[in-house]
Amino acid sequence: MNAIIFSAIWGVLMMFTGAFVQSKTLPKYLAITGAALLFLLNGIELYNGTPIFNINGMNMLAITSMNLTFLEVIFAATLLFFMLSGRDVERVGEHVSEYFALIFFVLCGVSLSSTYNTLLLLFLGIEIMSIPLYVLTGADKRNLKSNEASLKYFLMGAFSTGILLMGIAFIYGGNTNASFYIDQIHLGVGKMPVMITVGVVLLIIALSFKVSAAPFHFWTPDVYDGAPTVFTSFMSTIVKAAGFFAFIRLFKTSFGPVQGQWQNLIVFITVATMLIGNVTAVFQQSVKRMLAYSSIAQAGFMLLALFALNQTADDGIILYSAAYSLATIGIFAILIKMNDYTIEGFNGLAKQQPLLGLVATICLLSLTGIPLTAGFTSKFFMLTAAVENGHKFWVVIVAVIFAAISAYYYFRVIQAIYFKEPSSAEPVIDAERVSGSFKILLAITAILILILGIYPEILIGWAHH
Amino acid sequence: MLGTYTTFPELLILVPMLAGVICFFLGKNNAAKNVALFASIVTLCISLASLCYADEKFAKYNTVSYIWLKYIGSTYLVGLDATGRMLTLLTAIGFPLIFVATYKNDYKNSASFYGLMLLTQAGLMGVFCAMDALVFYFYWELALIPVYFLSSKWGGEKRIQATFKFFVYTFAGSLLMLIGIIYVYLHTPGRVFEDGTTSAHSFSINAFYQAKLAVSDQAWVFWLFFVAFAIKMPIFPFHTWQPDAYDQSPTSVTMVLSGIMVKMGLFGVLRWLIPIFPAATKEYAHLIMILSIIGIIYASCIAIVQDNLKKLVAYSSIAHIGLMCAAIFAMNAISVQGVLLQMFNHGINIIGLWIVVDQLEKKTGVKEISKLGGVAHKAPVLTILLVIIALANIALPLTNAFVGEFMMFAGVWQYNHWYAAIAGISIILAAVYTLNMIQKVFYGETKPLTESIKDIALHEKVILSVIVVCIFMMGVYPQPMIDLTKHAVKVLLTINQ
Amino acid sequence: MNNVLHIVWLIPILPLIGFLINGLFRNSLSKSVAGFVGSAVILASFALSIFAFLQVKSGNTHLAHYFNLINIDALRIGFDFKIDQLSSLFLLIITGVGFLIHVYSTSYMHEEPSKDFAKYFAYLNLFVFSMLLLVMGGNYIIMFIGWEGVGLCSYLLIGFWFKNNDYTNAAKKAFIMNRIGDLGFLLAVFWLISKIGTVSYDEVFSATSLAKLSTTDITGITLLFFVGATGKSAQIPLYTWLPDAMAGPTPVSALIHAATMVTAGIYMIARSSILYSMAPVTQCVVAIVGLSTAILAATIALKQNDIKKVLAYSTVSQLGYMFLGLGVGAYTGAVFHVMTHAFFKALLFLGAGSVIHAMGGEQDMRNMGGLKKHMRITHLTFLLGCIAIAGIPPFSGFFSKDEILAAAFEASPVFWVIGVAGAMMTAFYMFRLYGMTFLGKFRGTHEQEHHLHESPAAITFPLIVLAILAVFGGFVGIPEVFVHGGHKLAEFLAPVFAQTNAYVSSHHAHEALSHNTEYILMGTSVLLALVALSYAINKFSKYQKTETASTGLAKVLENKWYVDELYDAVIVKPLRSLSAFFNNVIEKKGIDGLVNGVGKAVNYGGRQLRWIQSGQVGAYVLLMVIGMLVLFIIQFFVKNI
Amino acid sequence: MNTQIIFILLSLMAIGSAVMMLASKNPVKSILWLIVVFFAISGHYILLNAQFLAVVNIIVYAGAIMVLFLFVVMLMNLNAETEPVKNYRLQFIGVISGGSLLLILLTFLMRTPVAQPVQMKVGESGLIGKLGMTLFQNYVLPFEISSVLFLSAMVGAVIIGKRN
Amino acid sequence: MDIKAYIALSLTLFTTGIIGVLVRRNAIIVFMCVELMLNAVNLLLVAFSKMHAVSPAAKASLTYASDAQIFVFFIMIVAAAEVSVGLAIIVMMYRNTHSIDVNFLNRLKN
Repeated sequence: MNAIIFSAIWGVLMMFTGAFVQSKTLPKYLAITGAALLFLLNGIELYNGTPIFNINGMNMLAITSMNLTFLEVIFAATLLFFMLSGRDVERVGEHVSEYFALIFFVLCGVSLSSTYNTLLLLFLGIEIMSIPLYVLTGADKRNLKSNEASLKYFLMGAFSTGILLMGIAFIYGGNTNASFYIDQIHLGVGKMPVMITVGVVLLIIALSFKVSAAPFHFWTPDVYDGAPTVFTSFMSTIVKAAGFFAFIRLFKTSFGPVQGQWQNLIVFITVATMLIGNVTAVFQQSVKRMLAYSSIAQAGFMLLALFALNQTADDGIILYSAAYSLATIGIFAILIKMNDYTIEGFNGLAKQQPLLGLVATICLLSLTGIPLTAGFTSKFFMLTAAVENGHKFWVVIVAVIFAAISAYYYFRVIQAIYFKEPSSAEPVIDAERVSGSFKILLAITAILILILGIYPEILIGWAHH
Repeated sequence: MLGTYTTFPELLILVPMLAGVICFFLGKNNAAKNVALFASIVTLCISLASLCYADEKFAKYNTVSYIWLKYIGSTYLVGLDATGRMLTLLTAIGFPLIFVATYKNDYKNSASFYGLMLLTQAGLMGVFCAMDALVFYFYWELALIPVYFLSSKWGGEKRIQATFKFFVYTFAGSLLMLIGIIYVYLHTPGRVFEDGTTSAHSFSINAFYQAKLAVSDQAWVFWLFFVAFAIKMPIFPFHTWQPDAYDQSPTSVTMVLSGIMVKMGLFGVLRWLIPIFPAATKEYAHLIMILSIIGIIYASCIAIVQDNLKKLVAYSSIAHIGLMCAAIFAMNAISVQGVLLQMFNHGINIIGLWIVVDQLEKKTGVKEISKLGGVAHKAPVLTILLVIIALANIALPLTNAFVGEFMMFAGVWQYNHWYAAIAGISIILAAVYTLNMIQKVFYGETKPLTESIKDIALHEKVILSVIVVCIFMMGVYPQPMIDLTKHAVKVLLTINQ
Repeated sequence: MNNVLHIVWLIPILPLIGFLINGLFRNSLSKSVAGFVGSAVILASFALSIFAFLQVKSGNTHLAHYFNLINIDALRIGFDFKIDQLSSLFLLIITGVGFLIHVYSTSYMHEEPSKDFAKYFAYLNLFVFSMLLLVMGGNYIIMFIGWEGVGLCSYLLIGFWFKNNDYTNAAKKAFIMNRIGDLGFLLAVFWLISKIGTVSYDEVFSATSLAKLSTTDITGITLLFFVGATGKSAQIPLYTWLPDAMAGPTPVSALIHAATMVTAGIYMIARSSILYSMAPVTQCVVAIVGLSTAILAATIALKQNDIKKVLAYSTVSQLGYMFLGLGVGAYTGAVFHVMTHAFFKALLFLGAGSVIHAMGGEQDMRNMGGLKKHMRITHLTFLLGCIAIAGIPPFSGFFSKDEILAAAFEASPVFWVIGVAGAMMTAFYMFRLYGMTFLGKFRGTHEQEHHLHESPAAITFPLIVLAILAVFGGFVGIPEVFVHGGHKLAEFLAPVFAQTNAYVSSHHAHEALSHNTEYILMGTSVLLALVALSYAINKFSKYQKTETASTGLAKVLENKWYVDELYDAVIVKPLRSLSAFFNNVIEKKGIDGLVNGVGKAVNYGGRQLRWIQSGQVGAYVLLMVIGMLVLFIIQFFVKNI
Repeated sequence: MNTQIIFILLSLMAIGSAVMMLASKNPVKSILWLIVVFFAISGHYILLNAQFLAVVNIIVYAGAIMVLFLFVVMLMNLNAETEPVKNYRLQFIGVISGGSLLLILLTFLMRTPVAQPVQMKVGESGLIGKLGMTLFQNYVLPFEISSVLFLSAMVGAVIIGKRN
Repeated sequence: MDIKAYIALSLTLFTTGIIGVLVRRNAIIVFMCVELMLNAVNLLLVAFSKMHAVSPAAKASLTYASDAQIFVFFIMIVAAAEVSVGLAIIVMMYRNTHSIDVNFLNRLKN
């Protein structure tokens, strides 16, 4: 709960900073402070078990160590994101502190959607996450691509909101407890009532949209591609992870007991997502767009948690969020500095910037799921969870086949970084854009990836706390 | 110190790993080279020392276990048993040989090169020592990644595609194995850790051996493991990555790949596959043997028409590995013992073969057999050593490979006469391609390319002579190696009863 | 001297030491030292062999176990030597003839550079080492080690002049054909191991082991062993390598391809005589193959013009006789023929070598003639060799060949008839050779004529020794009909074949040939040989070169029945095209195509799936709605994905 | 009986004007038709005795939101001609798939065997006092949280709307 | 009235909205169609609240049936916020391209 309040407060603070302070660099440091504060306060709550202000009226929030651990991961990622890419936020446009304010509002939404206990708060949380994102996507106002992405995102987001609400309505209608609390949904015995079934399908559709699962993923590549890269980084990691967490929490709490009745849909969505994400990513020339598709592909893997829906899956989704966020933020942080976003643009990176090349490689290896990186442990937990589920084993096989395919496009970048000569005379990265502290932070990112790859129980331990 | 602070398996893994990391930070060319050589020799000494502590009563020198991931029941459990000891020895011998043999090669950015090489060694050591499925999988991949970078960075013209093919092949295979590991894991009994925590299942090898898998489950989980191992070995029809990878990798990496890394697959079958899936092993032994035997003949035939020297060696290796695979699945005392022996011998021989091929390529700049000829006039020592190694490769008596192949064939014959008879044709085919190669490369009149070549230098002579001595020693008196691994065979066969 | 059997290991080790010295220091040794070392070690071995022979003769056989080659619970194979009558006899032949040929070589190879000279002696020593292992081994594995070892040395020596591609081709052919046989040998060993778990002679031939073998087993094992023998001893179908092997230096042909290595097959079957006796089917096969080889090779030899080729085919033919002997159960006779053949064939080869030496490398008999005047010792010894091989009493060849033919008659008169026909041809082509070479007028160039000379002592000495042996060697095996108890060799070898003979006599009623029959048989064969002989001398002492190409059967014979061409068409070419098919079609297009196809499919899929992402919101929403429809359909209509 | 007739009338009005909204080429007309829909829905609310929502619906949607739309449309000076050429095939597919979605949902939802009556015209739950109590007692948290939503919307509108 | 009638009505409106999104290319109209969808949901929620109001369990809680109507209230709040942002985006787009045709937007594809 600390997270909800303080992210809102900090958002307002940042908003006012924008109005009263002219400095362009101050907002960044303020934002870093804010993220650190959130990390700290949330950590305290996780450690002590009590918040500073109790706002949990009517028990509308579910404060568990797992939820807080997830938020802790989110805040850590945000902190890292601010530190790595804060300066690039400054370059997007002139409303720097407003951007940060919006990001804090998003974090408020994230906090809500990871601790909600009623469908109303889920809805509000998702909207609070989405609306600032529509804006951030269009933040680069003079860039037509950014405009376009923003409008597409907005229209389709609004559409999916309608579907989400329809789903909630049917759940409510079919729930003889007449409640929006997610733990009070009465499913009856045997087959679910038709209204709930319809509601469940609609919810799956709407939430799949939010986590960009096929066939509701269409907005993702365009929006991720069009949005200012620094916000893409934020959207594709932190926000997406939050979406997943919300998705899984809802279905585990409310519909877990009747998983058999909707698992087919998840199987379909999972497989389709993996297929489309991985296969389409293969042909991309732009690394940014490739990462957009890769985020779809990774979503497919995260969906396995929904497929499995057990304790291991819970651990897995936290790990996966951490691993995926770390790696993607790291690779985006480097991508932003690049002069050329195509794969050829990465040619010879290792030669000119060995550390950047190495970190990018570690991030990509982690995304591929190579052991010793966090990506592996998270994939491992997901697979274990899916096998443990005991049904439809073939999904797991499909998953690993696609994981192997994913190596194809991630390794194309690695090949460019290490094994190819620069394609043009000018440097791949302007040296002045790469500061010493940036390098140190990148190194820290890489080390974190490795630590999570070798000893993932740090995180899981918190969740089990 | 040993047993209290550290143990053999730990040392075997840590020494190359640390040295590898150190290498990355060494700028100067020769520094990294020398550190790598020194570290590999130290490792060899440790490995040799561990031979003296093979007895049961030295258990504490040979196993180590730390709690690692207690929620899921994985322990960092590494240990040396008979098979592991033999293969770590091979690894420990192989690397210094390779380093010395390629000592004159100057690699661009050699610090990274040697660092990666040592990491590969650490990975290989880990694979051979791992006693926990998850640890095994970690090292399995750890051995792969550095090789990928080594080959892609320092390889031939088409290195990127070739290595990537290799990588994706093995990566896909190992992912399937990962699922298999998970599946078996979920059927293992739970365990209690020293600090009182419990986990529902366990990754330790004993737990895996105890996992009670229904026969119907074994029938398909078996294949998940097998595909991974089959790709690594590789056996027909999973082999197509290999000739390209061998051809395109820098020679020292090819030596690692063909001499040591392919043993990972065989080792995996022996250590993990067969004991965990005894029923499936029995059921599919025929099928796998048939595959292997097709592979033997097939690869031998291709080797006959191969013009690329490196690919020829690659195909010959496929044929030999196929035989080993078939022999494992014959599952009798003679064949398995033969495999264990041959794993070591094949490693030594093929490293020797690559050294010669590398010399030829370096001296002439080509690897097409048809462009060479008459080398024997110009480089008699090279020729003699090559002929010896090549003949060892085709298992001439009194060379090391003979004993192994003899036992393997004898074992396969016990399993099925026809399999052995058909596989035996490879003995003839092997002679055909080997002698063809010798004839075309070394005999006849010299050609423009071979006109001005010189004989090999002293250190190469020494290295090759060491290999040749090994070949004869192991060929005339293989009993020590048999004694080393005898116990492992018994254990394996009892588990599989 | 009882200890000599305890140091028998020295017999093979000495040549090995010679090999190592000559091999390792070939760059620094002078020719005389190399030649001396090479010959001396063999001489020492020979001396030891004599002692060993004497020991054995006095009844001390010896089984030495040195260490275990393989020792696991399921299988124990020791590094064992077995010195008994059979092996000690072979020891004598190998080291004895071997020594003579070494001496001969010191002169014959003198023109080689000293490095190659030393290499040559190294190879030769290595060969003797391998051959000794072969015969001394106490089990089939040690025999096999030697078996492959001699194959290797033969390969190395045939291809000694490796610049010439034809030579190396011949070497390769020899090795590969041997390997085919070796496979048979190995399979037989595997069969033995799988049935009785041992390979040592004593254990295999023990009654308990033999009881474990069914008739099928024995037939199978013996047939496979025989396949091995056909490879090594150049029998149909694996004989074609031997004539080609004449590419090697002539002393090599004498030692390896006439006297010793090629008789390994006979040794092996004699060693396993009990198994063969228990397998009548195999015996029949052996006899027929042997006889056919004898005839086939003899017919080819009729029309060859290369002096060494004639001798080579004659070797094949004689080996055929030996197999005939083995096939009809005359093991002693076969071994006897091995011995006498070693003498006269080595003599003939060395003689031929002397001729070639004198002719400056010329091997074509059409360019020779009239050498009688120039090379007296060579001529005389050669003539003796010819008579011996033709089977004219009382030369050695007569006794051994006659013993085989007699046994063949016992088995079937048809065998005898064909055998005698072969013997006739033998007499004919040998004297054709003799006539063309030594009689008549010299047909070579002037330079050659000028160059003609008798060879030095190092060459003539072995010739003389061998000639003596060729003439008198037969007297160790005088048949019963002439002298009662005259067959000393049979007596000596009796312990080796005791078990076999006991088995045979207990299973087949055995009726000895009457003396009269035997006389008639002998007389007939000798008479026919004489006829052929005199016809040949008559015809070829006045031989003139003609340019007309031969036709009909003669052409077929000149081309060796086109067997090489047949093999080429039936085996070599199909194998190559099969390999090419594997390489180009299955590997590249099939498997690799499939693998790359997966990659391409993914790539193609990526390219196509991209188009779904049309960039238009309307299309996206439409697809989403369709997706919703699909989900509802799955939910309501599909039970289980 | 009365209730049913009113229900049917209101429903027809709602659906009819919704379709008209779709069909109108002129955006201004579409907006007007949409306002009619909102009025019809408010009518439904009244029928259901949800008076508060009925009023809010008119004020917020018809009053505020639609006027905003209208402003924008007028600002852009859009008229019928600005609608580009239609792709009939795509539209057809759209209508078909939307229709099938409706069909499939209705088929299954109408299968419920038991009739579940809806309380018409009576009941306190929709009255403003009741709702006010609920909102400020039980729903304080979401109410406060929604301020964040508005804040972010405001900030967003500022960022996007402000000319550089 | 039976709840089925409301479901049918609401779904029809909802689907009309969807079809509108599918067939219209004017961004503003598309957005309006989304609003229509939201209204359909609102109507359904109110109907459900009144349905639950008569169920036996309703008497247990005072706020029982009000929940859904509060939800509708929040939906309106969100809709208002969305509209403000949405229209701002559309206007921005129009300022840059002088078009509000959604299919005109295809710089980002594949």
